[in-house]
Amino acid sequence: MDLILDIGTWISLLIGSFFLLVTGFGLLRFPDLYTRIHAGGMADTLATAIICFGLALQSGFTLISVKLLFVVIFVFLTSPTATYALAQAAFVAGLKPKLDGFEGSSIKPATKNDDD
Amino acid sequence: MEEFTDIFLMLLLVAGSLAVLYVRNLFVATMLLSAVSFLMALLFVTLDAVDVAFTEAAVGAGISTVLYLGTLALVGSTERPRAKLSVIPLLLALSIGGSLVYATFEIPAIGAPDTPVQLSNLTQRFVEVSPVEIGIPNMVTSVLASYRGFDTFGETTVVFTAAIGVLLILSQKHVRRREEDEEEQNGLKPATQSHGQVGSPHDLIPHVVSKVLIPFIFLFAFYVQFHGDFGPGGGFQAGVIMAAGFILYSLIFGLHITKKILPLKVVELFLAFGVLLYGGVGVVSMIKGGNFLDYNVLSADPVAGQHLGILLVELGVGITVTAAMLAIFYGFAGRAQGRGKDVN
Amino acid sequence: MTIFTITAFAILVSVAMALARAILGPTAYDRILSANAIGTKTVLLIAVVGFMNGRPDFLDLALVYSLMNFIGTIAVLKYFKFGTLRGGLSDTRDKDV
Amino acid sequence: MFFDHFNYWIVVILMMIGLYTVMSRSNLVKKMIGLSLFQISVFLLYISMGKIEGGTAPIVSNAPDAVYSNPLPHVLILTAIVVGVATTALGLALIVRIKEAFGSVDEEEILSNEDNL
Repeated sequence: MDLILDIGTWISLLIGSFFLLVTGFGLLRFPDLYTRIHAGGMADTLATAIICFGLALQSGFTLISVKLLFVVIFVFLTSPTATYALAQAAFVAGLKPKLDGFEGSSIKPATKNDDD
Repeated sequence: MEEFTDIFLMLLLVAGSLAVLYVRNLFVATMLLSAVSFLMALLFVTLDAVDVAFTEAAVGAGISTVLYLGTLALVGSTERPRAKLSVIPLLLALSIGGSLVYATFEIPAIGAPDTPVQLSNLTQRFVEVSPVEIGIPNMVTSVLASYRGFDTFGETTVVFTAAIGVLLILSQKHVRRREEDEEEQNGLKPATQSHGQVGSPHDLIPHVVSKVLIPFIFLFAFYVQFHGDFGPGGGFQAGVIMAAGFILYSLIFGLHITKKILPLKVVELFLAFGVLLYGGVGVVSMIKGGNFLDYNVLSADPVAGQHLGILLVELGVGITVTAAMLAIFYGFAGRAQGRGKDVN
Repeated sequence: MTIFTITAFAILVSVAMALARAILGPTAYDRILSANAIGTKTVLLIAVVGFMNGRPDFLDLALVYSLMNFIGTIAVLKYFKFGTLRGGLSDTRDKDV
Repeated sequence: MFFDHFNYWIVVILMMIGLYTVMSRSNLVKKMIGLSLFQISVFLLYISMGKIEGGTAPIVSNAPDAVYSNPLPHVLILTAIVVGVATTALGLALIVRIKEAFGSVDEEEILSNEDNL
């Protein structure tokens, strides 16, 4: 039984580490803010959930697992909210997404009328 | 592996600090300072100082960032570029740093068990006797609230005084300078810039998420306050987290509504009440025949007395810190002129 | 070499990448994003280091981190949108007064 | 060993960065940021001193032969952090008042403005 749990921890932590590296790489290599938000907001949250699951396998049904669950719920709620608000603020402020082949295209940031 | 983590984190720390020094935009410097603070707190965790990491995370990355932003909102975020090179400060800093590095070779190595710090009688007392004498597992809390209770009382008073000072400085009436009035009359600087995109329906998500989170933040603050005897936590941390909950509420729903829930007068009352509670415990212990802040006499059983004393003292600290942080935040946020119709 | 060590290493590398983005980041929004990302990774690193040292009962810290990270990001965004920390995130006068 | 004093060197480097920021930058907010960096370096110095090899956090654990790091530096720094943010707030409040009174937060600009008056 312990072996199965250990293997589960190994697998989930490795997958989580992979996603974390993807996050870092994405933050560094993606061309503009809106694509980087995907790396920073989505992969991070997924990696948190997977890694915390792997750690919870090690601790079993204790207070530690409950706290891990709280961490996951907290990150699951706050991280996407923060990145969403960030993207919205950037868009409203007039930061244009980089669109391949559409330099100076008709896509404009939201104006007053669009919002009300 | 642990050494590797430490060294890696410290190199990141130095890189972050250098970036803080070199960027010209003060807003960027604030963001980097918050990242540096996060890294610092991580380093504290690897150095076994969980309580300190707790505080640093709550204070350095949360409250202090908000304070700097509040200041930048009032004074502007661009730093004037400098013409002349500052050679003398660089030389001075380098020479001081050089002599300090030379001095470090005389210090015992990190983590050696036979350094004066570890061999001192105080350390042995704190580590070996305190779990029996005070009866709580968290040595940091027992040293903070019991052995060094007098010192902590002083620190609490400093926080109290600083909050009073900020309120005094920032609640003065804003005397407008002549140039400002002239600029406004000439139409150079309109009093309220209309920014348009205020209050879009897209703000609904932060609203709802914060509404869900805020009760849990308060609950967590109480947990940190009363669990501080057994795990990392205590009055200072709980106070900062509590204040952070109110600050989040204020950021999302507006200062005017927060002030309706918790008026400045009430905050000031709490500010004084916390210090009074701390001092009151000391006075009661004196009346009961002990020394100032000697909790042994508070109850028939010395250990139970210590428990009671630490609980009350930590509560006093928590209340003072909450009120102080909130008073400081009210001071900064309330002074803002802002732009757009959002400012109520 | 345990799995916790490998994970901690991966987290550290990705923190370094995020810090690089924070230092390079052309717009201020990039810097906010990377500060936020560093915060999330810190939460994970605390959890993993706790298990690595065999004392995993300090997860309260991780909770504080994620909370403060959120508040910091919201404050920054508000500062950016309105240039002040005073009012609400949106116009709440009509509904609540 | 090379890494025996590594923490202290980092402390010195951070301190130098903070000191240099305070001395060389004329913007008052930047000076406060420099002071914060300086403060952080002092925190690290104290916490490094309390660390013991193979030790664990000073909270009684179930392990019988646990070695605990020194709790005293932790207590000192814990209070110092909170006091530090309170005093930083006081400094920032003064900067806000300076901006309102002189119209600038740049040291040299304020000095030259005073000369003109």
